[in-house]
Amino acid sequence: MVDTTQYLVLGAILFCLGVAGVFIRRNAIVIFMCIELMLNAVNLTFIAISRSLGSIDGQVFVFFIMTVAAAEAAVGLAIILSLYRRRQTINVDEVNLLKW
Amino acid sequence: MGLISTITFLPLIGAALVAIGPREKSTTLKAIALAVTLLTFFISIGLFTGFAVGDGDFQFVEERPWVEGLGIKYKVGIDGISLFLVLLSTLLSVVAVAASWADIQKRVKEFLICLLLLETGMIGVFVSLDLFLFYVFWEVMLIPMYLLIGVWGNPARRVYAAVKFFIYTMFGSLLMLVAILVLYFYHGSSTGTYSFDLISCYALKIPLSMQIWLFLAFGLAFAIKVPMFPFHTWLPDAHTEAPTVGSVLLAAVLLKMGTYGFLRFNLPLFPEASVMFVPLLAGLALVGIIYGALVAMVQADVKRLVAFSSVSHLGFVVLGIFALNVEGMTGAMLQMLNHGFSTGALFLIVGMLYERRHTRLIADFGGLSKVMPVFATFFMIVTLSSIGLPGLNGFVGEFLILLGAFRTEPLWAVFAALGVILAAVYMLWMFQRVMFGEVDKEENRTLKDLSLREVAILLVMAFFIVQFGVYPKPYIDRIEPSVKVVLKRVEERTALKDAGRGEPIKRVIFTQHEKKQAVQE
Amino acid sequence: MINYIWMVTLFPLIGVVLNGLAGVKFPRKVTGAIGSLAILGSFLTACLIFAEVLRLPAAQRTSEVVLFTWIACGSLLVNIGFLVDPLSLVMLLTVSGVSFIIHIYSMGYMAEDEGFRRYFTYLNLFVFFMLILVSANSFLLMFVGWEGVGLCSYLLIGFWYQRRAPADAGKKAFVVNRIGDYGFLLAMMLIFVTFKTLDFSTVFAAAPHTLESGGLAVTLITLLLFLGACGKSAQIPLYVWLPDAMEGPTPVSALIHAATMVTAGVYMVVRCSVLYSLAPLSMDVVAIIGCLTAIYAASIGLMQNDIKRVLAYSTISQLGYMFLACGVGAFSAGIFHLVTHAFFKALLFLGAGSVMHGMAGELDMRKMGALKSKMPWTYWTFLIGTLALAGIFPFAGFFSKDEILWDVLQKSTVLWAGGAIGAFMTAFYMFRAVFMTFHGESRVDEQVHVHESPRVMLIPLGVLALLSVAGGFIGLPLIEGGNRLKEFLVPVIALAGHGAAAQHGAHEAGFEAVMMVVSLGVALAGIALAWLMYIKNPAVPEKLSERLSGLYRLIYNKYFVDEACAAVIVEPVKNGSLFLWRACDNKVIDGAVNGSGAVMLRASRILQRVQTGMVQGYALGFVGGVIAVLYIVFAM
Amino acid sequence: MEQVLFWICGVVSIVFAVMMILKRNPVHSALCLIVVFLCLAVSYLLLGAEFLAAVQVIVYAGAIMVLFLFVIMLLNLDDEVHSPGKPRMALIAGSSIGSGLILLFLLTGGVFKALSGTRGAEKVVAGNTQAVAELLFTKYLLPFEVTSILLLAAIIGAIVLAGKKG
Repeated sequence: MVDTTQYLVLGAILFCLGVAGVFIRRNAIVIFMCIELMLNAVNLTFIAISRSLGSIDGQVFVFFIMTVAAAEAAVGLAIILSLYRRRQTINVDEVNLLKW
Repeated sequence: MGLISTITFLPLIGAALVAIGPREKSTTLKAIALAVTLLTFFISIGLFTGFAVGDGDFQFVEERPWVEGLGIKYKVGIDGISLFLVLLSTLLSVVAVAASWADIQKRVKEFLICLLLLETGMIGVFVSLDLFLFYVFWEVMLIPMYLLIGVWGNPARRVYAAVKFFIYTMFGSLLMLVAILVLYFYHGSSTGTYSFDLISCYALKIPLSMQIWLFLAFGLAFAIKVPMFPFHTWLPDAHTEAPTVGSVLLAAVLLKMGTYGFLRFNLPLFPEASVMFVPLLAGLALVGIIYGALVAMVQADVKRLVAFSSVSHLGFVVLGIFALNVEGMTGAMLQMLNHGFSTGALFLIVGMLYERRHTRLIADFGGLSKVMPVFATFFMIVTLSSIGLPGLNGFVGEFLILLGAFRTEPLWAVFAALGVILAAVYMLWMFQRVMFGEVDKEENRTLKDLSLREVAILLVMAFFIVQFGVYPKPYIDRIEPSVKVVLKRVEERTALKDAGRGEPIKRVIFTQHEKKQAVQE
Repeated sequence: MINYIWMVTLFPLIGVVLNGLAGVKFPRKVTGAIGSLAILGSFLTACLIFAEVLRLPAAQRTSEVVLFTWIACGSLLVNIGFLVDPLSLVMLLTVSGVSFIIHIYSMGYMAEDEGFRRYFTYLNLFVFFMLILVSANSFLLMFVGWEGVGLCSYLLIGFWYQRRAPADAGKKAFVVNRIGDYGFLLAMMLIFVTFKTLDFSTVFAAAPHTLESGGLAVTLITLLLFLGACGKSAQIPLYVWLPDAMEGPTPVSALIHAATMVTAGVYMVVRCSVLYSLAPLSMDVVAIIGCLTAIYAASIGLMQNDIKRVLAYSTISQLGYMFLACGVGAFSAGIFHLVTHAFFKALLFLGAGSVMHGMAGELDMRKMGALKSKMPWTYWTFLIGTLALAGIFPFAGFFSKDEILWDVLQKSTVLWAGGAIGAFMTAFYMFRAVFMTFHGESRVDEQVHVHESPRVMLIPLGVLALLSVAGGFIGLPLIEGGNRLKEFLVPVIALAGHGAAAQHGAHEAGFEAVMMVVSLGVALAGIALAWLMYIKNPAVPEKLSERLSGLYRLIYNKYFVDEACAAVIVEPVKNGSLFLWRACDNKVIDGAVNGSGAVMLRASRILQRVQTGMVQGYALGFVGGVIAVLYIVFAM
Repeated sequence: MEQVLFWICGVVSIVFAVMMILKRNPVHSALCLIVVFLCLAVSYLLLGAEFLAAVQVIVYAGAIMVLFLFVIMLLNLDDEVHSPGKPRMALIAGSSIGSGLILLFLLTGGVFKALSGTRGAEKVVAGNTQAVAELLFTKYLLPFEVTSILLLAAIIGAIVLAGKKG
């Protein structure tokens, strides 16, 4: 029987990789993917703990997280699309209009 | 709806009327504004006639609960001190509307609304007997003045001046708000009921340490408004950049709120602290007198010169107040009114010059008294009144102040009287450079003399200037009882001896038998 | 009739109102008439009151007429009222009489001046204030007249305001007067603190037992009052404005700077004789300053070439004599000299005016000469005036000046010597002026068509000449009852009785007669010297001036007083206030205010740098925040 | 058996996650991410959440990643050139990740300590989907409805943002 800590560690590692990806990569879409990765890492921890607690609530939460992730992905990609259409680039560094 | 409430809120209704009125027909708007201010003035004369002369306490008091929960009441009333200030505000509002007839072209509607709001604010400050209500009106009065300077001022540095004026006053009044709240909570804790009512606050026994801080907080707000020496730099800017009407009202009424505040709040509420701070404030007043006069001497801009002269005149008023005797304080009250008329008239005159020549630099003028003789006579009368020539209004107030100051501390009077000489120097020097000498500049040759409207305005001011100088008795009889009430309240709890004579606090001078008395005390 | 005293002051006021407001359309004649009639009205009323007072016995001659309360505040009660007593009556008569004559004169003198209406309004206003000053019943009301008179002298000196010099002179006069009034103001406050009132009657009645004689209070009061008097009557420290005041029209100089306004200081000192006699120190100060001024002003007068400047300095010198008299306690002698001086000095000024009128505005004596034949009437009246001023026997000047010198001799021979030197110099420079203008060869350049003045100007000269001659007889020395003026003034001056040096013993009379001859001799010597230098051989003055060129230049430039006072007072005050404004107001206070604004700005600019625009930078912030929170929550 | 499967999925998902970050070409990153999602789906199965595993595969791997690929293709992005000027950022990122990892390890330890006492019996619940559905439509009915509105909003938002600009 695989105990929960291992799953938690796996989730943590994935989450940190997601965070690293967000910082390192320039491309907006890849950053977006890393965020999806982070979300999944969280799902993993949710399910691991829900199993260890023996209640289904965790899984329902994961379900909701997935819907949110889907919505977020849709809107995010739409934003990236319009960003590209306006600025012809999705390199995060060049999108710094809010700079002082 | 008592007499005072009608006077206070009539201009507000007037402002609403003007707001509804047609935007393009500016003359109808001005007519409405003039009608409203005239009506307010005539009603306020009712105050004067109905005033019981000998009684020093508050009259025409109206009290209605406003916010029971917090103990805030809508309480208004006047006594000898605020009676004439209310009359001054109503009268000068009429003069202001009349003077701005030709002067203001753009956004006339908003201008008139600001003016009427300002009038409500002014009267409200003088009549409110509830600390919270007082603070509300104090802030209400600030905004229209800011707009007057900021929008209709002359385009050069009006925004700077308006912002400076606003921040200066706001800074002071915030401290005052804190002090009001401290007073409120102390009132609550010591008497059980939480209330902002001024009269009940008078009865409070505040420990000296707290009194000092409260006195300083209130004092700072009023010192900025007066303006006293270190806090006066906003005045020249505000005056030079404000439109004529703006600086008339600013000089004639708004400056008096500071000195009125000292008389209404600082002295009665914190007597021990007041007595303690007398040397400091008298010192600042003296510095203000001499400094104001000296700096006025070297100004190249007429309005700035008059502004600094106001600093000097109001230094006299503060000196009068803090002489802490009947003559000094009555003289201070009179001088407030005199200053209102003489400096108000001076600004009107400078405004008329500005309307014709669009410049305020003394160097641009010269030999005007040949070109505009009627203007010259009015300008001469007003200059002499602001110098304090006996027979005109400046002298009575100034002499009483000097007398009061001399009784308390002879040295004060010696320095303050220097201000009288300096006043003559800078006013006459300015008068000579503007009016005398030959007409060397081409534009000065074709200036047209005063129009009928302008003559009417200046006639009103000149009438009061002369009337105050020749027969000030009706004013003194109404002011003195209230001043005595304030003085008695200060005397009860401080080392000062009997109220009437207001003997000098420290030492008695000169006469043998009075020396013997000093030894006994 | 006494309680119509306020009519005396009301007439000029009516004149002012009529001429000033309604007079715009009146022709010149009417304006002049209104002005003169107003003064005539007050003069006649004064005479009626004078006659009525004369009938009263000596004791009840002082009475007070109160109109209404002016200021009633705290323990200060001042009401508008008039004091009718011998002293104020003498002054009323002199002021209204002389000013009436001068009004007539100026109808001719100012005939073609375009400011005619304005001139008469100001003149009437001046007489109004002067009459208030003279007949006031309290110090404060006198102060009203005091400053009012200062105002009118400012207006009249600067009458021709187009030109820069009169405007400056007017301003200078007003400011210097204001400095004097500063002293008066402080004295009033001191009096009020001591006596709780400002009314003359109560103050003078209470003075002897309230103030200890010679004490600090009374000395200070009297010295401050004297400072006020110096300001008004142009004594040593504050005389600088009078010579410049000659910029005004000549009748103005005659009225204000000879007859009336400048004497206000003497009147005030005499009115407060009670206080002064309580303060011996102040009396000495008054005497010394009077004597010094007499000599100093006479010395400057020696070298002046402008006829009006000569008369101006002689006025200062004569005022010095009056103060000298008051200083030694001979108040009535001071008043007597004041009255006679009013007559002959007004005469001299009007004479100079008619010379100017005839010479088309020429004032410099070096461009005159031998006008005797062309302007006989002016010459003879001018000569009478000069004789009176120099103090030659039958004329008024002799009696009044001699009485002063005699009373001074009682007190101290040093002061008498000063007075005598002054008299010598007066005689010298007055006759120098007469010889240079009327005698010798004519230095008048051709195109100036010299003509005698019109009759309307000559009649006043005649009347004044008559007064200069007859004026002396109201104060005849030696003969019993001769000095009617002194008896008349006794009730007012008697209050200060024990101070005055009036012990006329029998054997004294002979000594006094000798002294009269001595002073006459001094005056004649002065005339002889002047005749020697300017008629016999005119070359002498040039030779003299080369040899003593240093002294000559010093005196000629009026001891450089004007330049000195400009450098010592005016410049430092101007630079000081410039510095005050620039450094203190702009830099310090405004600097602090704007500085706080700037600090706010700089602080916000630093914070701005956080907005880098890098999205990932913000993300980094988030993560950092999360880590910190987690750390705190769990690890702590 | 379960242990082995877990280790395989864990290693594969970490390797592919790292490859996703380091890959230049966004398409390759997307593919790596899909592999990671599949491994996760397997782990969900291991944890007994069959329904979620299925949903994971369908929603994430199927829909979202396809959407990503679609957008990448649409914008035909070239490889991301290693931007020269950003060594500083990489440095900060590296250090922060390091510290982040350490911290997280601490936290998971801490969290687990709090939870360790509650190891309930790991009963394999038959009919996982029924249980999830039953819970979903009773206790969590309101969040369920809210998410439907959320999705609606997302759809409209996407259309508006990415719609044909006029």
